[in-house]
Amino acid sequence: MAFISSGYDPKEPMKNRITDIGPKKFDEFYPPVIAKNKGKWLYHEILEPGILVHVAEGGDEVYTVRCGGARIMTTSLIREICEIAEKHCDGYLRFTTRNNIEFMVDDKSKVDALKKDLAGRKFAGGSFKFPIGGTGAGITNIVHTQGWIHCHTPATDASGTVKATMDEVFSDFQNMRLPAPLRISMACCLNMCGAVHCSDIAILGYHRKPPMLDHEYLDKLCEIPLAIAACPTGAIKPTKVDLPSGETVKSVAVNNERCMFCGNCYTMCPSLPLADKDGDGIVLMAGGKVSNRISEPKFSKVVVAFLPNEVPRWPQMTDTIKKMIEAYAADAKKYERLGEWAERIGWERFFEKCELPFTHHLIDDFRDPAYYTWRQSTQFKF
Amino acid sequence: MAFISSGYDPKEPMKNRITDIGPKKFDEFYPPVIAKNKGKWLYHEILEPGILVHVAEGGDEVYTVRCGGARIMTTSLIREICEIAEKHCDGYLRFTTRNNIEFMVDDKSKVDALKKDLAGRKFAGGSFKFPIGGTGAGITNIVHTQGWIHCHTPATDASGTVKATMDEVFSDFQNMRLPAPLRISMACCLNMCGAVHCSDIAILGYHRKPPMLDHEYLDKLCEIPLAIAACPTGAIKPTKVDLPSGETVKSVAVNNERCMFCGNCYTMCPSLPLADKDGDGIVLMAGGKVSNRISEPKFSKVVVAFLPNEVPRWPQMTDTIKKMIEAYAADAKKYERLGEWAERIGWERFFEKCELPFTHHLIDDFRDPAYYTWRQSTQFKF
Amino acid sequence: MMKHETPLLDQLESGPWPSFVSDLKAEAEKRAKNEENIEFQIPSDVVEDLLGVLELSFKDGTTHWKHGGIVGVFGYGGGVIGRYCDQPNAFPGVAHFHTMRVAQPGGKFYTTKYLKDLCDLWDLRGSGITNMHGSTGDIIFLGTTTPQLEEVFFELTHRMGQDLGGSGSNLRTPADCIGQARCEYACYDTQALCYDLTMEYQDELHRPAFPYKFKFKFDGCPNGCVASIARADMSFIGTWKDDIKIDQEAVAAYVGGEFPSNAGAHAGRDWGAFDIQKEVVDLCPTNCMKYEGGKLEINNRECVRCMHCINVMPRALKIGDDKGLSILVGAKAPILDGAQMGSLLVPFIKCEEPYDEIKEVIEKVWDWWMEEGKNRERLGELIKRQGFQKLLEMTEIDPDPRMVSEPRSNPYIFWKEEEVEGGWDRDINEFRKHHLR
Amino acid sequence: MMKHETPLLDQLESGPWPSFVSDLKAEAEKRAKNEENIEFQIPSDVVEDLLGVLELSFKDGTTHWKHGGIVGVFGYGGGVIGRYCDQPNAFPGVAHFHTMRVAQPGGKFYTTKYLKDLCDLWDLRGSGITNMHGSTGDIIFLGTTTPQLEEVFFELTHRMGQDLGGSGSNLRTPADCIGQARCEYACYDTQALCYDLTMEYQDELHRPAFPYKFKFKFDGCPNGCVASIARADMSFIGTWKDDIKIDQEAVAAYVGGEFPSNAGAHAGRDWGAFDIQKEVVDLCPTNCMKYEGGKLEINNRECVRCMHCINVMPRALKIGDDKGLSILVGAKAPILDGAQMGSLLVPFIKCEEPYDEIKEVIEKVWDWWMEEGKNRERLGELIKRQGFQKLLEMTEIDPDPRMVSEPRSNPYIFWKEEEVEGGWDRDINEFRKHHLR
Repeated sequence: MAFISSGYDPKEPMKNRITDIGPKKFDEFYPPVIAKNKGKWLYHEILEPGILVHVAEGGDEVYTVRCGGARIMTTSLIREICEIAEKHCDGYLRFTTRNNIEFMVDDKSKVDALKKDLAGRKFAGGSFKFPIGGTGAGITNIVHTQGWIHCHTPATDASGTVKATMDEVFSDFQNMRLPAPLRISMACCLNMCGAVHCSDIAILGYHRKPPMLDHEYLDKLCEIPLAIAACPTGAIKPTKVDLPSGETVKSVAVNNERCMFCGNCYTMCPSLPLADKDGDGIVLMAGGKVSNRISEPKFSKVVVAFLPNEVPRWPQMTDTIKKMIEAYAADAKKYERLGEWAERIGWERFFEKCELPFTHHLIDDFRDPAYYTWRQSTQFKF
Repeated sequence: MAFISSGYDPKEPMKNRITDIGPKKFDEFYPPVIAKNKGKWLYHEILEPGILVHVAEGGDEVYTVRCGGARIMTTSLIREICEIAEKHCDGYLRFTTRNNIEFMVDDKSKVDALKKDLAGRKFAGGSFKFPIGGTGAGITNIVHTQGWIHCHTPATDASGTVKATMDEVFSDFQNMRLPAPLRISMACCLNMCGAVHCSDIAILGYHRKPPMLDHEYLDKLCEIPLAIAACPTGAIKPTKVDLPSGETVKSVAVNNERCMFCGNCYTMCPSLPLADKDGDGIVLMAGGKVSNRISEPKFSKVVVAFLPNEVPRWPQMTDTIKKMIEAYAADAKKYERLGEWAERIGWERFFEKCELPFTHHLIDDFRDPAYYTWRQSTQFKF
Repeated sequence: MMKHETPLLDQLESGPWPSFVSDLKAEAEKRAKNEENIEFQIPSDVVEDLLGVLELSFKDGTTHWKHGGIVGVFGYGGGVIGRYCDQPNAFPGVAHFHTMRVAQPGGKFYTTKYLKDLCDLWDLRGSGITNMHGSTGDIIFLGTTTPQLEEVFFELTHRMGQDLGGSGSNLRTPADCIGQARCEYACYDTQALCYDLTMEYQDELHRPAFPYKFKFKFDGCPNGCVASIARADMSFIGTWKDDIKIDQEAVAAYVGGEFPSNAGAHAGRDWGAFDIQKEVVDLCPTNCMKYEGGKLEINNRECVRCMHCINVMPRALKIGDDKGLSILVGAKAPILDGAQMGSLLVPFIKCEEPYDEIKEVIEKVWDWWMEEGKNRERLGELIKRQGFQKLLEMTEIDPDPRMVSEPRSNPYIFWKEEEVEGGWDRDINEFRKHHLR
Repeated sequence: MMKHETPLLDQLESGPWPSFVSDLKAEAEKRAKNEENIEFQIPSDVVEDLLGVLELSFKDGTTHWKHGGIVGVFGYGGGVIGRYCDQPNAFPGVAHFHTMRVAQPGGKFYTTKYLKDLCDLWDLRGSGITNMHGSTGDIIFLGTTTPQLEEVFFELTHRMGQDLGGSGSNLRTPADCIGQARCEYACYDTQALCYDLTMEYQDELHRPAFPYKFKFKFDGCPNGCVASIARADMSFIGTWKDDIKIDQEAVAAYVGGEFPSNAGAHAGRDWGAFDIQKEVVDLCPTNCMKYEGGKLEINNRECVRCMHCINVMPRALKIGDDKGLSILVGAKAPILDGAQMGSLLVPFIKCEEPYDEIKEVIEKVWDWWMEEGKNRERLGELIKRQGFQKLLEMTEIDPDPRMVSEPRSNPYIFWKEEEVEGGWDRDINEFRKHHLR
């Protein structure tokens, strides 16, 4: 293949250089009905799962069809989305914060054809390309990270766990039977690029083995003081190591007992890999939320300390998630988020109703604030 | 005065020595009606402020008259208490956890004479010796520490602040008009011998000046490593000091910026005194409770960062306490403890309704858990 | 005429609340007169000098007491707190002014005979001033001289069968609520357990072997009248496992206003007629109650035994029959690391003589704390430092969701090697075969 | 026929949810055929090798991607994340597989023209694989080689007027909710503020001068659809100061069942008829509502604007007119010191162009953080380390009880010398005159 220049001249990188122009300005991309009615919306309604209408002061309406999608997406699929948007939506569309695609039309009469078109499109393997749903008191798309597909620190895969989970809970993507919205999030290590720590249910990749020490290369590839400073528990110390070759090199020693497997050292130093087939797997968290509705935002809590990476579909993980959702759906009151439900019935009841074992791992032992999670009361349920 | 020997022989301390016999066994001191009905009580009732009746299964009753008292008490006063107990109660009495005296009779007919006797006894200065009250939804006696009368670390007096406060709130000792019981506690420094940290209202002595350094004597009177280790913030370091005499001595240096005036160093080393007329004074805390009733136990919160030691009656302190009580009495719902009220209305309203200024000192900045007291929500009141 | 003028203290004689100044002044006068011709073994002007030094503190805003120094009775590490005045020339009567802690009886019941014997002893050998009682619960003899310490101890033990209490880095004198002696809420005999443990652990009480102080407190029910949850390294709080007993007729009597609600505790204000729905059912923290058709129902499985409904209607509602106690650990005042309340370690344990199960928990906790606790580290601080899981491991108690108000929100689990398949030893060269540098 | 067998991944083609495996396989085939004769500037089997290496990870349970290394475009410190495969011989198509972050437009509205231009560019110069979108919000170009980075950037800026987003220790691409563009709850124009600040702080976005990453997120109301309170170092959350507007007729329509409650969000189950008392009034967190005689009343002074009532009856209740936003600071994911949510720094600020007041807060926060923040210390960690009071001091914002959920429960106040009468310098010899040793 021949190199095609964009016009960039590596010898004169500053020539004609354009920088700091930022993103495209938002209003260039507004569909006309949005541009016209911005700031004048009166109310909205979910007409059926995945279909919303917004009504403006002057009577204008915009109908939105929301579709799920994998956040990893090829240009072919984007082109197909564009084709649909051009056919039905005058060439406009948008994405939501949770990786859904939204097609908007300005008249109710246009909705049915759009719906039919979307629902009919499938991948070769049989899965929907554009499942409609993700609204109201149901489960919407999972926000997630890269996992094994593109990241150097994951303890599990992201796209795979998400696909397995969404297949399991698919009916709740297309339904609104739950007591309140239920947000599932996924992060493939505790860097939590996806900030899953405030989700109703969070899937988290976690390592359980301390880093291996690649002494031979460590001082060559890493800045040892940075690796040491990176450890939040102070478990890493400088040391000298005699290699089999007889050479003595600078390296580090790890106090394994103090390692909490965060991988922050590995982020600073590639000679400290943690990944391991047996050690790595899934932590499940539950009960977080970001909305200020009724109760204040809450962190998710660790409810399952470890599940193995059972590729390709993580059945224990999806079963456990399903169990939590069904217990919640059966027991929570209308409007009650999963975490609000757990707090109302008490976490002792949560474990009982979800049939989850309570293990010592679930008791906080991380620094001073751990104390505040212990029970300082005689109020509890037998 | 001649030395009167008890029989103890300092030359043979082990001779006839009796040790480890513990306290008197409780049941030696039970009044007959108590001994008979122990474990068989059916219910109780507060007949009027300070007067309780307990009714047992078989129909026996015990009437209790509760009186306030200073916890510092002379043998003369104890003898007077004994005289009363012998006259009315067959020689039995008890004290409560909060330094009240309880006189018990086994028949209703005996109550009036006892009441009259108690109410009629006054000190030369005019104060009651045995004020009746301290029950139900009112204010009972203040538990407190020693203060200037007997302690080496206080930042204020205990008996004086307590007397001033109880005089101010006396009507609520003899009344039951509050929404719930209100417990006031007093500790003269933050060692908190009185554990005032879970009281509806807490009076706390507090220093505000770092220790003086008595370099000349420090190494003679203290173990320097213990003094250094005693500092919770690591503000104390070893040093050497040249005295005016030309002598060089070992001593310590204090990083004043890191001192939180806890006095723990002084406890370990008398050459580091903190006490100061201007520096010392009162912190007021509010909203704590120990009962598990309705809500879980709560810590008190700092609501006034500092009030000076205005002897002999601490008028700003008693005014502020009174203001809090009146705001609480006017606004809280029946059964609501002061802290439950503050949480229901929001602390922003608490400061408004109690007319207390909110200063930066009241924002927690002590270690990691401070974070949990900041507002992580958009829920607040204007 | 008093030895020192006390214009500031004199202002504390007015007002309705019992004046300690008046009490002390009367005592000072009595000692000066000494009508009973007592051969005071310490200076007869001790009370006057105490008032004098206190007046000075009121004037200059600082204390005039110095550090204790080591005084005590032979063979005991606690029970006596040394105290010296920093102005001994001005106030020689209190130049030495030590405290003795006398172990109080359970429930603080007394006979006058006993109290008067104490008074006789203390008039002779001490200041005649006491605290009834100290913060931890002891009877406090406030102020005597060093030579009198052994004399007082000898008379206490020989004539009165009475021991000293705890101080310093040891078990402090255990304290209990009034319990079954006069309270219908008590779920166990606080005085019996308190006394049994006090006697069992006399050695721990008198001979410091601990990193720091240690307190037991015994609350008969979750109302917590001795505040054990806030104040005791180990709190024993009564509770029950089965159903609250309901007397529907008595409920009706409360609803009808025949019985005073809340045992009359709110009689000082007109709160309107008793409203069982608003005042009981709606305030239940778990909403486990119903009042319908004149009948009160409790879903006991969801009850957290907060005591509110029982407190409001003591004649209608009774604690259950399957009684025992919860053990909470680690409460302490703020210094040094911040205050802690007790954390629930044992949700439920039966309270039956000889209390072996309870003692097993205590001793395992102590073994751990004595092994691992740093100098002046309270149990609560050790639990924080080494973790609640370590506490479970050392006490061999199974984890239980009741021990937490919520599970951890951080995922920083310190896995142990034996919990992880394949262990932690791995071969970097083997790894590098599949993962090039 | 694919280059690598992917039996494990193939199992992710079934099931209803869109299969990324199917999508990638189709793309791989398309590139292999290349019917449009694109002169791919990176290996045409990139997608096949990506599937291959992912299959390997599924098999051996570990990732096969290495650390980034420093790649980027000239003059920018962010926007590109280097990525290399640790099995380059087996998967040469993805040996270099760098990510480029393309700054997304506000509200993530697009024209198809724009998206197709992106596709054309990425088909030619990259893998044809994207993330729509990355966790922070950017359009992610997933996988290209080093020589293509400047080419892509040049084409983005020259042909599309489009810049890269942020990465590394700098301002990350700010993200907003849909806001006033299509939401009746938005209290301010999230897109306008987001865009203005993004343009104002381009330098901070592209040229790392910060201790670590920094995120702005813009939520139009307390519902928090972009989760700013959990994810942004600085969250801008819309709110209002005056009364919720009530349309009593519309309330009646909800009560009568003419309007679907909660905008129809609960239509998937029969929850029974709408009960305004149970579903609205009783769930108000401050109990500031009343529904009596067919009229809904709100005691707005006690309202904390949680949005529940408005969410349930969007046609009857409207946010107030005196609109603005709250600023919260310090949110972050767990690593390193534990997760934080944003803490309220500015309870209310008007949101009006040119946003000078808001920028003043931002810049004071940054000045402090850049001065005092340690390497890789997020703002929230600095606030914890130096204290909220320090934050107030540095931003010159007055303390306000709204900033705390409760006042401190420890009395450990770090008084400053200038706050204490007489200062801290004292003369020990003067003290010793009144307090002997």
